[in-house]
Parts: sequence; structure tokens; C-alpha cells
Amino acid sequence: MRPVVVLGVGLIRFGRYPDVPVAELGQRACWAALDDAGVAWRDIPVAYCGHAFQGSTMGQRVLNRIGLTGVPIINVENACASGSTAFVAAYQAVASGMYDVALALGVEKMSFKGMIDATRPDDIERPLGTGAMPTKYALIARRYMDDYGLTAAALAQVSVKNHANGCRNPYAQHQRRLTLDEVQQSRMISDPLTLYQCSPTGDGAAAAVITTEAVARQRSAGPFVRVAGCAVGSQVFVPGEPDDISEITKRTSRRAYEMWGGGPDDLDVVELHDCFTIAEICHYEGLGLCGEGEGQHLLASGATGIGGRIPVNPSGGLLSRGHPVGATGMAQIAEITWQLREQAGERQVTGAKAGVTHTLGGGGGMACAVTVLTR
Amino acid sequence: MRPVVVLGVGLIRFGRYPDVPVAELGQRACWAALDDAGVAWRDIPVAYCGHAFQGSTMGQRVLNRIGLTGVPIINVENACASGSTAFVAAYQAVASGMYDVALALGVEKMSFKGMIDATRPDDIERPLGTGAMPTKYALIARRYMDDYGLTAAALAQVSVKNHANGCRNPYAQHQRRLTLDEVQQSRMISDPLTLYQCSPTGDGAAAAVITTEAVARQRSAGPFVRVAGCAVGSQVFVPGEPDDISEITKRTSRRAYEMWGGGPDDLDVVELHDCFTIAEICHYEGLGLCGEGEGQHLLASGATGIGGRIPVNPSGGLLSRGHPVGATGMAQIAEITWQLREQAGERQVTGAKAGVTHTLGGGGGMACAVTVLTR
Amino acid sequence: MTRTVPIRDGLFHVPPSGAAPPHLIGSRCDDCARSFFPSKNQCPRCSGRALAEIALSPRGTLHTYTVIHQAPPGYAGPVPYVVGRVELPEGERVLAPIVGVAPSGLRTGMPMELVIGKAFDDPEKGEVVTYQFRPAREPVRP
Amino acid sequence: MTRTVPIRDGLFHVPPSGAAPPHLIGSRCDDCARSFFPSKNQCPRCSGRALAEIALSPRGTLHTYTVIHQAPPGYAGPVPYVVGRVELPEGERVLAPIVGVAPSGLRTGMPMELVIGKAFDDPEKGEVVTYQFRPAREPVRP
Ligand SMILES: [Zn+2]
Ligand SMILES: [Zn+2]
Repeated sequence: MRPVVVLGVGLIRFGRYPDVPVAELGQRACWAALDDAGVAWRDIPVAYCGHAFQGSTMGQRVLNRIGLTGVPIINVENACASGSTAFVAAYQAVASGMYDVALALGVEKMSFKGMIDATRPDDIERPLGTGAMPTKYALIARRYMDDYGLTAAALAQVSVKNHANGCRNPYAQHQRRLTLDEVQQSRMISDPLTLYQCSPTGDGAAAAVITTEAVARQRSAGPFVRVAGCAVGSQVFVPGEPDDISEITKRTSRRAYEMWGGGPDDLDVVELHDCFTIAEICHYEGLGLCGEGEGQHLLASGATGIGGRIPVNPSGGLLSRGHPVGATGMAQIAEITWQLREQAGERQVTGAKAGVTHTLGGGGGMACAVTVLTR
Repeated sequence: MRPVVVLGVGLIRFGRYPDVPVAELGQRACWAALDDAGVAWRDIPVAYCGHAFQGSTMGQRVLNRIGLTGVPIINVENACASGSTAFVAAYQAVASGMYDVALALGVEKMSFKGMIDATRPDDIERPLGTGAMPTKYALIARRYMDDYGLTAAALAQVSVKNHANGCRNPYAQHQRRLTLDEVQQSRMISDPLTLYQCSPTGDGAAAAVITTEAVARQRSAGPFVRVAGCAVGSQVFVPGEPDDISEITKRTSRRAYEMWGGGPDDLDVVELHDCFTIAEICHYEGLGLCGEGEGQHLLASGATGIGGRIPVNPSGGLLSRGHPVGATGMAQIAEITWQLREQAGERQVTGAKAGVTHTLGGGGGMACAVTVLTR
Repeated sequence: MTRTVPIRDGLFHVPPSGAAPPHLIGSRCDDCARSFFPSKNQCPRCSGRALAEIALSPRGTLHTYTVIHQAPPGYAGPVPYVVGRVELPEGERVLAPIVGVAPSGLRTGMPMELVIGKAFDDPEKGEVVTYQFRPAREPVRP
Repeated sequence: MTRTVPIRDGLFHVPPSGAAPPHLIGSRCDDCARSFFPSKNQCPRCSGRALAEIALSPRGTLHTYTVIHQAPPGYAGPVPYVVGRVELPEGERVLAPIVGVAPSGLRTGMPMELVIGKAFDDPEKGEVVTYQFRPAREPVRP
């Protein structure tokens, strides 16, 4: 595999765009990424579009607006990991030597949707009300609390941290600081998860242009943001755990780390899949930032805040930046790219040289995508 | 790129399975392909699933039934070319050296749907009734008839030929011979297209296991069905033709032929995207089997019948085998594989050494996938 | 008097009190001079991002047509009905309902003109109108 | 008497006239001996295709639970309501409605027993019943 670098990234502020067609949201993100890369659309030989709910040929609907160049456009879906799976597919297309440049796009318009419930129309979970996403994560939270003595207040603190970060991110859907009290006193959704412990639905789009290090060197002296490792995984059998989110994260991140040749101790910044507060605690452990059951202590120590030992979700994460499903993974790539370029403004993690993105799809662990970027 | 061979293929008979979940349809096709390849699911390191309408994580829903092995599962969508795009993605994964083996799957359950209209809920084409698929192809047909003197009877003859072929295919949805009169006298849908000139909606699934020629040689002496060339393309700007189906077919097939190092004269058998009768006539020309405006003469000469110079759609094509969107491209791959192995029974094209599959997605030319297989 | 609302804003313009015939609203690329309908924010041909709104010619020729006997879901009008593509002098081929002509009177190449007519009745909005084409009532002057 | 229909066939069995408690219908893999609910046609652990239908134990322990205050679309019952996972001796953790206990009485690890109870009323089918768990009424005997 050839060395691959991220040449440009772009996104639109996540939020609600009732009057803008989803294809135009994607178009704006592509404009931003192409401009950032300094590449014209006619010079892109292949594109991958990740989304989960937008219907057929979403990538074409976006890219046909930008120009009918005839290139292969492949729509990729892996639930909440759709955007990050599109990125990995684009990486593989370039790293393997098939294409010298690729565009990866994640786009989703969800403001028409309410709570995501991960059920299909004829699932019995729908009339029984047992299949909603907050329910799946609330069940994980309750067990974790009882196993490891996590308190409701410690759990809610994840949202306080991530909203404090999102305030510094002009692309975040929620740019509002929340107190612990506000998080805990917000409407109860599925005990122990209150409203502000659930990522908001919204609209969004994010894109990246990647190329080989050789092509990048022809354009500038660098330094470049390099794709050091990446992996996509699905579930293995975990006795009794149909919705396991930890094993898949562990296994997929280990594969990405191995490809990189580094490990969790070598990371400077992390964007992980905090769809609910409990998820961030679990994923600290899954990504190897701390041991099992130690996630709450890592958070309480301040290590995962900006300025801490290993800042997590400086962008605000899904909780504050928002979670338009297919766009999330690409927004993580953009954030880590900016962090490594020292372009993250008020939320910059000083001297970040290696970062990881992590997204999880499908109401538990149907799909996981992990990418390590380095400079 | 390394040489890649098709190790096994499998499909279920296309049709209506109201009581079988779509995931089980996919499972049955995978069983057939794995058994045909003589490979266990636990030995497959990556899988690509093509579908257009089945919702999130369709590949996982199929493959989780077969075994939770944790491998990357990537869902791929390109409208009617979803299955064939999944095949190309799997091909690239193996050819590029990333994986030694891959499974490609196409699955769709459409019996709940009526006419496919390629519009989205807020398109004005929906209330105006201008966006249905038969309409798009009827418009192409009318212009073609006036440009080239194609008669309604000559057009209907495509369906007569393909149903005669489908009668010999145990996997075909329609296994019934139709007379020219029956085709022409069937209910008018969108003039000049009558009901039997439109491919039926239905349910279906098809799969293939591919690997490197090196791995295949460790298992048997061959001969092997080899993936000689493949390409995916999207639209280019064609003045005044928002739904052009010919330019994209020409351009994409030329790319696949170039990779192969052969051309239309070197083909022995063709599976092409006859979603409507007129499409087959146009695609004869697009694939280079004859010159522009000569499609009807090629058909009338008998050249495209089984036993003719260049048999087209010996499986019955979309018109007779059926068109469960995401499964179609994979069923074409299975058919050409069987033809090249001389396992096509009553519909065998004698001595076939090279064949091509061609699928078109998205109500005109949003996506096109072409694959050349050789023996 | 029935209240009429366009099926979507920005598709066509009807000058008040018949001062001029209605026209479709398109856009033209500053870079490559191609015209498009509906109007776009970027040129699909050359990716140019400077496009100017233009009034498209209200006349053209029937490039192709079909008589639809089985209506797709979402359509509630009379069946059969006619749909065609009308090629405008600017090069676009506009997909639209074709009115004012019996199926037997349709010919590819025949001159057509734009009319604004009823698409359907909306219980809340009133009569929804859309662009349609009918055979031109006088010869096209070049 | 109300007619009752199961929410789906093949999920649970209610012996006639209380001869025995109801049970969930699962399947066990002949090759690796793992048990599953609902029953499967192939083993997700070892891909074995020989599975036998089994009656799962009607008792287990509450592995985890939540009180749902905001119901997802499609649910029409009372709110708040309780959902939990009950771990059966066979190893499966069954997601189900939890009944017969106030939220304050819930504890992970508490013994639970299967009951068949009303899910919702269907205007056409009658009362639709489903599997649920409630706190076990007598101590679980090992
Ligand atoms: Zn232009
Ligand atoms: Zn087993």
C-alpha cells in the first residue's frame, strides 16, 4: 500500500437546514474540501459517498451538481459509520494504486426524523418500544453503573465536557456550554440518559480529498496529514451480548493501530463515537486509552479535556457537534486533520502529531471504522 | 493488479417470497455461492453487499445470520447497478492485494413495491406523473423509433427472445414463453411499452466468491473464470440528454474492454440491462455489438439468440429472469460464470470463452457497471 | 376566482395580465454559455459557479413523447395522459406534461409552446399549476 | 372473552390450561451447543446449520434495565415503561418488556420469570400478547 495523505477537508456547520436540499448540503461540503485541497473536481478520478437514510444514488445527486465528469461514484452505507467507511474505501482506492486521488463524502439530512430507533417496520421491537437507540445505550449504561460504580453525575459529565468543546467549534450544531445541572435536569429519555446525554439529530455534510504522498509532494513541501492506519470491522459472537459496542471497538482499533505501528499511548487527540454519554466512557476503554472500568476516572482526571493528557472529542463530538449519521465520520476526519495542521483555533490540542477517529454503526456493533491520522 | 478468478457463484430463483425475510434470501444465495466455491464463511476476510431499497446494514443482516466473524462488511449502492458495483468493489479489494478472497452479494426484496419511479417524495415529477421508469424508457423508445424506423413489433421481439431464454433458466422469475402477439397485446404501460416489455419487480439474491488466481491454483488445476476487466462510471454532460443511457454504456464498456485487451468482436455471450425492451436495442449499440441504429437489425438477424453469433441475455435477462434491483448485477455474473464453465444447461452458449455483464442504474444513466469474464 | 399556486417557486414566470407569454426560468453558465432548466447553482458541464438567471424561450419542438396508460404512484390526474420532452432553442430538453393534443396528433419534431396549466387541486393551497407544452398555435418564427 | 394472538408465531409457547409455565422457543446448535433466542436457521457463532428447537428456561436474572420516559415511534403503550435484558441459564440475554415491578424495585441481578402479557390491542386481530419478564414469585431453585 502506498502512503496516502489528506489533501483537503471541508464541512458545513451541522444543524437544521429545512430549506436546503440534501444534495446542496453535500455540494457545499465538497466545495469546501476541494478548495482546501486546491484541487478541481475535474481532477478527481473517483468518489465515495457515505450516507444512511437518503435513498438511491445520493453521491450522484451531490456530485452531478458539481459537474458531470463521468467518474465512478460509489455509495457506501454502514449505518452511523457510513461516512467513515466511505473514507476507508477511498483510502484503499488510493493506497492500493488504483487511483491517485479520491474524494470521500459523508452527507445526511435527518431534521425530518425524530428519535432513531434502528428497527425495521416489521420488527416486534417497534410496537414493543424496546428498540430505540437511547434504550440500547441506557441498558449498557445501567449495567456499567452497577458493575463499576459509575454515578449518574459522572456519566453526565461527558456531555458537559463535549459541549464545552463544541462552544469553540464554529461547525458544531450545539454551541452552548451546559452545566452539569442542566445536563442532569434535562428531560429524561431512557434512564439514566437525559436529553443532553443523547446526540442531536440534524443535517450535515463533510468531505475530504486524499492523494498519494508522492502527488502531494509535487504540490508542496508538506508537512502532510497522513493516513497511518485504518480498519473496518463487524461483530463477532460475544456470549449474551447482541449489542456489544466494546469488543468491536477494541478489535477494529487494534487493527488500525497495528497498521500504523503505534498504540493508544502514542495518540495525541481522539474523535470517538459519543452518540450517548455512556458510549464515550466505554470507548475510552475500547480504544485502549485506559483499562476496563477506568473510563470514568480518566474523564474525572481531566485527561480527556482539551489541554489534558489525551483530549477526546475536541470538536464537541456527536453530543455537541451533532450527529447527521453519514456525515459524522467525515467530520471526525476533518477535525483530526485540522488538529494535526494546528488549524483548530480555540479548540487546538497543542502539538498534536497523531489522532484517531472512531465511529460505530447500527445500534450497537454492526459496523465500526477506525482511522489513525498522523503528521 | 493481480489476476482474479470467480471461485463460486450462487443465486435463488427470482420471484416473490412474501413469507421469507430479505436477509434469509441473501443467506440462501450466500450458501449457494460458498458451496459452489467450496469455501467456508469463516475463510472469507471481507464482504460487499449491493442493494438499493433495503435500509441500513443490509449486508450485516444477511451475513450475521451466517456467522459473526467480524470481517469488514461494506454496503454498496448504485441503484440498479448496486450488485454489479459491489462485485467491482470486491474485485478491486482482491486485485489490489488487500484481500486474498472476497464475497460479493446482491439482494433485494421488491415484491412490496409497485412501479419504480425513480423520484423522491418532494420531486415535482411525482405529482405530475412524469418520472416513472417506463416513461423514461418510453421516451427513449419513441425517439429511437422515429430516428431509425424501429417498429413496435420489432421492439416487442426483444421480450419474445428473452422469455424464450428464461424458459430454459430454472432461476428465472418468468419461465413462460411469450408470442409476439402476447407481448404486443399485453396491457399498455407507457406507449410503446406494453407490460411484457417491462421487467417485473420481484425478490432475489445472488452472490459470488472471488479470489486470486494463485489461491485458486492451490485448489484445482482450473480452468478458471477470470475477471478480465471491469469498470464503473457515472454520467457525463450530454447536451439535452438528462437521461442518456448510451454514452455511459459506451464509455464504461470501453474502459472494461481496454482493461481486458479485447473488444466486442471477441465476446461470446452478453448479459445486459434490458430493464425495458428498448434498452436491449440501445445497449447492443452501446456495448459495440453493432453500429448506431443497427440494433433492431442485429436482433432480427437472430444473432443475439442462443445459437446466434453473439447471444444476449441467455438467462432471460431482466425481462424474464426478473429485476430485483440490487441482485440483478450479481445474477448476471453468475450467468456468465456458468456459461463460461459450460454449466448453463439448456441455455448453454456453445464454446463461450468470453462474456460481459452490463448494468445501468438510476433512471437513465446515474451509474453503469461493466465486467468482462473470460476462461 | 380560484387561487392558483405554482407547483414550485422559481420554475416559471407568468407576466401580469398577459403582457407577454409565460416563460421558464433557467440559468446560463458564464464560462461555457450552456443553458439549463431548472436553474442551477453550478454548471454540470464545466463546473463553473457563475450562472445568470435567464428567461428560456417559450417555444421549441417535440423531441419525444409517450402516452402513459398506467400512472405511477403519486399521480392523481386523468389517465391516459401525455408526457414529452420539448427541445428549446437553448439546447435543453424539458420533460413536461403535453396538453391540447390528442395522442394521434403527436409527432416528434412538431412545434410546441409553453403554457401554464393546472397540475392538480390541493385541498389546502388551491389549484396547483405547472409548466406544460401544447402544439404551437402559430408557426415558429426563427 | 378477549381473543389473544401472539405478536409473532414461533417466539413462545403457552401450554394449555396452565399445565406448565410458558416458555420461549429457542434453538441450540448441534455443533457448538450454544443456545439462541429467537431461534435461528444457522449458528452465528460457528456457522453450523444443524440447530434443534429447544424450550428455554422460563427463569433468569435481570442483566440490565432502563425506564423509558420518551417512547420511540411505533409504541403506543403507557409511558414511562420498563425494558430490560434478562440473562437465561442458557446464556442468552433476552430483550423484553419488564412488568410487575415499580422502577424503584428494579435491581440488576434480581431473579425474573417469563410471563405472557398484553403488548397492545389490534383493532383487527384482538389483543396482541408478547413475552415479558417480571420479578420471580418464588426463589429460583438451581
Ligand atoms: Zn459551464
Ligand atoms: Zn454453533
